[in-house]
Amino acid sequence: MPLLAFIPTLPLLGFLVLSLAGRALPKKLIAPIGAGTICIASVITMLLCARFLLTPPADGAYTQTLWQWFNIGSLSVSISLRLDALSLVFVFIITFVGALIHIYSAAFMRQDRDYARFFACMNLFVCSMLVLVMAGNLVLLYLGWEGVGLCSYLLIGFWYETPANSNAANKAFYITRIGDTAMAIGLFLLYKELGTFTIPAILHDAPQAPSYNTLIPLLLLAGAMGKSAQLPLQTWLPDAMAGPSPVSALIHAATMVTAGVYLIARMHVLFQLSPLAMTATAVIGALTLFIAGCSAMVQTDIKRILAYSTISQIGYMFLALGVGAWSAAIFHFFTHAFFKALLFLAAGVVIEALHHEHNIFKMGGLKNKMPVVFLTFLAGAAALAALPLVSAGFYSKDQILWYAWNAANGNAALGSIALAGAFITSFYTTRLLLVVFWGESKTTPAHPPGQPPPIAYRPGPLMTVPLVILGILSLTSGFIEWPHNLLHLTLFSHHVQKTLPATLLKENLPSESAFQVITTLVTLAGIYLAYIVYYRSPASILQWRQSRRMMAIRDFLFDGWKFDALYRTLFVKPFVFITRVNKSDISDRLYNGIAQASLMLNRMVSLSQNGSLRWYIVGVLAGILFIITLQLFT
Amino acid sequence: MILVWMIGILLTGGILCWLLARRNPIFSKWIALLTLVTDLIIIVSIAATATHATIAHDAAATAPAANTPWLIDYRSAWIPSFGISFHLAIDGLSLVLLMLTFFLGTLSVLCSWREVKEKAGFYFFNLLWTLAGISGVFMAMDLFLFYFFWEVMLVPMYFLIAIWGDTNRRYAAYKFFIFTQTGGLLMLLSILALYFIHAQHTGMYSFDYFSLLNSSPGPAAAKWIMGGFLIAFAVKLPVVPFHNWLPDAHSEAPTAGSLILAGLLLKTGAYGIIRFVLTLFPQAAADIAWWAMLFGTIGIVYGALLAFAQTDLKRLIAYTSVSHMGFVLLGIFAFRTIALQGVVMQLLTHGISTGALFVMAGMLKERLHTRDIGKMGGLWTTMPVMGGAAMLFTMASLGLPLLGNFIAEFLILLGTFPVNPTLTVIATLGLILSALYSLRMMQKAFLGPGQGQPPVAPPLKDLTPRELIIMAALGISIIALGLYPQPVIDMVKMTVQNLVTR
Amino acid sequence: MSLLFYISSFVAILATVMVITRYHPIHALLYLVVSLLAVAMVFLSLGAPFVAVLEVIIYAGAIMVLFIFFIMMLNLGSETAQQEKNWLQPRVWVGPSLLSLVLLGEVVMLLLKGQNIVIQTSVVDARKVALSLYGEYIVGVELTGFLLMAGIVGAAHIGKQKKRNLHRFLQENENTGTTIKTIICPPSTVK
Amino acid sequence: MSSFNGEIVLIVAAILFVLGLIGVLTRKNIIFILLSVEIMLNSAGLAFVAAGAKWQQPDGQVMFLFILAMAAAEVSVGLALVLQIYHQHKTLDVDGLKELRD
Repeated sequence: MPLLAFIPTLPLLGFLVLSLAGRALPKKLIAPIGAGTICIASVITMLLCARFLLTPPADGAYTQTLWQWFNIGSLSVSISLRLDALSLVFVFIITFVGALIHIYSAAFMRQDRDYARFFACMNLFVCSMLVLVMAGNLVLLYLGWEGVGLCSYLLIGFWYETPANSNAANKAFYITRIGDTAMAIGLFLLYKELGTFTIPAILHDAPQAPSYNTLIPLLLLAGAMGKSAQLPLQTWLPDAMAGPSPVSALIHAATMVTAGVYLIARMHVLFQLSPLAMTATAVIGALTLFIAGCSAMVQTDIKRILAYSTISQIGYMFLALGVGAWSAAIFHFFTHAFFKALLFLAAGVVIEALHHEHNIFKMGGLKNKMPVVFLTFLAGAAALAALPLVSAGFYSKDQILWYAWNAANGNAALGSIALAGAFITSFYTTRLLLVVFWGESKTTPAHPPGQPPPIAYRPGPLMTVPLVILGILSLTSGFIEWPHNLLHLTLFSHHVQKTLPATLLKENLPSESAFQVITTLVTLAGIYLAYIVYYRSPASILQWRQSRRMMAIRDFLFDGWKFDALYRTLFVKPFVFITRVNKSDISDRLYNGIAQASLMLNRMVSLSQNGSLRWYIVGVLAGILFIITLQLFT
Repeated sequence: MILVWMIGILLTGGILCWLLARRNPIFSKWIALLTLVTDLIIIVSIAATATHATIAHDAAATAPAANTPWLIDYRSAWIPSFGISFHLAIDGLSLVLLMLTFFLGTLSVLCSWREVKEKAGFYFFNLLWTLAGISGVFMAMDLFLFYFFWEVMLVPMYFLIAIWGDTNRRYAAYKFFIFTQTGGLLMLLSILALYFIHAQHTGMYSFDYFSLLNSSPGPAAAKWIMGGFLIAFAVKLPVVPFHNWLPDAHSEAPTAGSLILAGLLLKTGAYGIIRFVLTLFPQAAADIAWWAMLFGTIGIVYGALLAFAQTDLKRLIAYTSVSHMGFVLLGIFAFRTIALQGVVMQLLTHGISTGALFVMAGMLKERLHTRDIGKMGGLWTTMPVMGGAAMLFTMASLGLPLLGNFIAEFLILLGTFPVNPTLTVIATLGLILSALYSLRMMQKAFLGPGQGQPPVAPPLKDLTPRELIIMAALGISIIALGLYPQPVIDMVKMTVQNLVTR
Repeated sequence: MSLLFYISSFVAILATVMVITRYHPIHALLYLVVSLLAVAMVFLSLGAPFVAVLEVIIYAGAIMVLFIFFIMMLNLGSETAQQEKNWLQPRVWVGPSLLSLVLLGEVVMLLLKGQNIVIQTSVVDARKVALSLYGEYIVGVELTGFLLMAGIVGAAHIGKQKKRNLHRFLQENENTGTTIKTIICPPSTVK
Repeated sequence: MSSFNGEIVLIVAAILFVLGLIGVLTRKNIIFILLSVEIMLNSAGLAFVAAGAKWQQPDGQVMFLFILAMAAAEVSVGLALVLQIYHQHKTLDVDGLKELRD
């Protein structure tokens, strides 16, 4: 399939043009280049999609080998692309959502000084992400994996002049690098066992190589945890919100952070061989979704709320992967990409309109002032809270809840955590919505006279159209996959199961309908509670919220369960201490010591040369005496 | 004969530079540039035409005739009564390193174009003679000749540091000289011991590499003799307990000096280990392999820790070299094809990427008159092109895929892993540390609020065309190596295979 | 003859002890002459009349006279003696003397360890010495001639200088006190 | 013609030598040091002559002649030097003349 190579090459071309000649190009040309390449790539993807769906390839995948990367004896790695059902979903999301976000950014970032640099990085990101999901072997996948890390670093630190931003960028890079290193070790181990990096070969050979079949998936899982901000490597994502909002939408919500999900789904055979790795994935997902959800409940920064929510939603995906609900996880990724990107983009408009105000409690009353934003945000929030039947989020999350409880690997504990997570999700989503859009206005979307108005004040079609498209998709994209008891329409899982195995269920299942009712009730309960607390806000609850114990819990949750502080004392401080202490290289002392010793010897010897004639003669005499004494006594 | 020419051109070029600089210092620059470009063209044409089929040399008697990795061989008697011959030969490994030598050599002339203002003639003389010594080291197949070139590259380098260096240059130059000279003398002892033992066994007094290859001193003697070689090369490489000369020498040397030190001089150590230690004493080398790998790993971690703590930009980069060279040691003593291919790649890519960082540090020093990264910051705003280049090479140094360093480190670790998983895992953790120091450097120097400019100063100029050429050449080559390393791999294939089968 | 040897040895030793203990230079010198004459007697008793004569003529005669002239020229009189007296405190001489005596003891022990050497004296006359001197030792004689020549020229040269004449380093040192450093290390290297 | 114990001669020479040494070591006045050096040279000569007498060969005496010549040269140069030193430093104290230091 020669078309395949065009998909990542086009963004790469955009990157090259923009990075090499970006400063010389007029501003009008930058956005068409930056966004245009992605749009063309997206169109190509659509064509490929159509073709794939209409006439599926014989072996389930399109492949294209570009050139031999390196070849040493038995190790042969080529730059080869591979597109099967799983990567098709990812490629579609990356190019489609990516194109929408690029279009949005064309307007959103117009006033920035480094317009060209922004698009260059974004294009590079899309290219790396596409390479990551289309890679035919794990080395190429690793290339994309690190490439997206680099772009994430560059874009988080896009406004690098604020030290906090570049610190956040560094933190993101460091923490994901820890995961990446684990993954690299996993790759070495894999190569040692199987002698190949080609993905189909690995999936085919893995069951025949019994040794280390737990360690390898665990190491890969560690890599996925770093990239997808899962416990315990989740702390970088909230800080990553320092980047521009489109970056958060594209990289830190829709695509890059789900790379871990992709990796696990891609390597599903390895994971299936090891019950321990599966359980670990599920447990990590469950814990993450709960912990991050709790933190999201108390955040005040609009983007941090969404960041914690992203961590939590990816936790759902991990949970699904862990219990073996492969297609449910991918489906949740699919819907999540739409509604979370939407939420971030809408939040970007809000922040921009309110002069870079991030605190939701200083917003409020935006319902009537920004109707388009409000409506689309509402659609996104509904999907995030998994409002039954009308939102896409419901269809995907409901599946995960069901499988968490009832899949062969699932159990009641995982299921109930997931259920609690659903309650928490709907609670914080409603809280966000109510505080930002209802209530009285605390900051007016106005601009100081004499300056050009912020773009977001009256978002033009370039910004609203992507919002609207995403909003519609947030509501409707779930309809391609229905719960079995309601309507037997399983387009998505049918497609994905060309690559991934079907989910195994337990025997003696409870009624699925009853389960859905419970889920719905829990979701509604969360919404209602938030409505009481943040809209009605009766005095008793206000008082209760002010109590010291609640404040302590709130602070604890606010700081993300104090993980940052923990890591700071456990790792950062000792490391910095060691390096500070040893700054001037302790081993240098050894050599300086040798030098000083010889210098001292020199001084001592030259002390004897004091110019006194008689002293010299005594020296000679002593020497003679010594020799004669030797003569005498030997 | 072409090999002799290459060295001869450098040597005469150096003398011409010195002589003609009295007329006009401009001559010396152009002569130096011309000399190196000529050599670069020669070596590239050799690489383009040389295939393993066209071997016609008289070493066939000693080296296996078929399947030999040797490309060109030149031998003439020098001091026949002592068995010393003027014997030069290159195989794929030498060829690759020679290309690196002349490439970086050309760039080093370019980057000292404006920097050197006084005694330009003598400066370029020293530069060219160092390069001649280095290229001689990569070609010499007679141990006496090898030692000769080893010293030839050392002394001019000493002058480069001691005369054109920074404030603390004398200390650095002495330290450099004493460390490397100590190693060199131990190597001389070993060479002589090998020479006499060989003579005892065969009755033939010869310093020739190929005849010594077949001599086998007893295991105990081999261990000691190898120790002498190994220490000399370990100091050059540098391996951790012997690395102390490096940060001082690198940070005090002029830009071109740092470029040559990091890019080429360190490679002679690795080359020596591959060419001599591994082949002359295969058994003894295998015996100490575990320890050598341990020291390599220590080097990776220790260098990275030190690099993180530095505030002097050039010192920081120097310590990253220590860390990167640890990978080389680790890979060499794994005795695996993949790892050794990685080592060769690492030699090339480290030369390019670290060299580029040093050049960049030199450019910053020229503009800001400081090497303290605490006094920099926000330079990306004023110098976006340099910022982009810096980002590229920083990423190269932390081993980002797509760039050559990744291929190198990946292959080394992949090849080492089956041999020694524990150490490999620790070395892989070094990758995290490399991210730590690299990004810290980037952040302090180029990101953050601008504070690097002295209060009363003209605005900082971005890269000049000359500097842009340097950076572009380095950048293109590092990306090319990352995307398509196969030519290099093919070139050194035979050498590596011979090593592994030995 | 052996009695002569013992007596003259005794005299020589005694006179030498007196030499090193005198305060007045002239006294010491005269004792030294006595010692040298006694040694000349010893030579005679050992059957070496030629060197005995030379000892008297050159050593006790020429060299000692040179000393006496010298002392007289410098006018070293009773002041010097007083000064010597002040200098020669027991704490100055006891240590070195003991060390030297230990050396003597060891040498004597070494000498006594060997088997008895009996010297049969027979006169080796000047003729024999002369034949040997101008035969096998002719090169040595030539060299000695050079030495004496150099000694004469050196003494004449050194002794001739009447005015202050310092080495240029010392001269600079006297003038400025600090310039010595600048001469040893060129100014460019001084930090 | 008589014979006597060789050791005695050598012991006498040794005693004279040590006495000279003591003189060199204990005296501060250069004149005395030069005198003591003469004693030491003389005692060495004595040992040579004794050895010559033992073998009844002239070599010992030849050696003594050389020593004599050397002593003469030494004294002449030495005294000239002392003269200059005395002129410049107005002292004959060796401890006052420590410019031979590094």
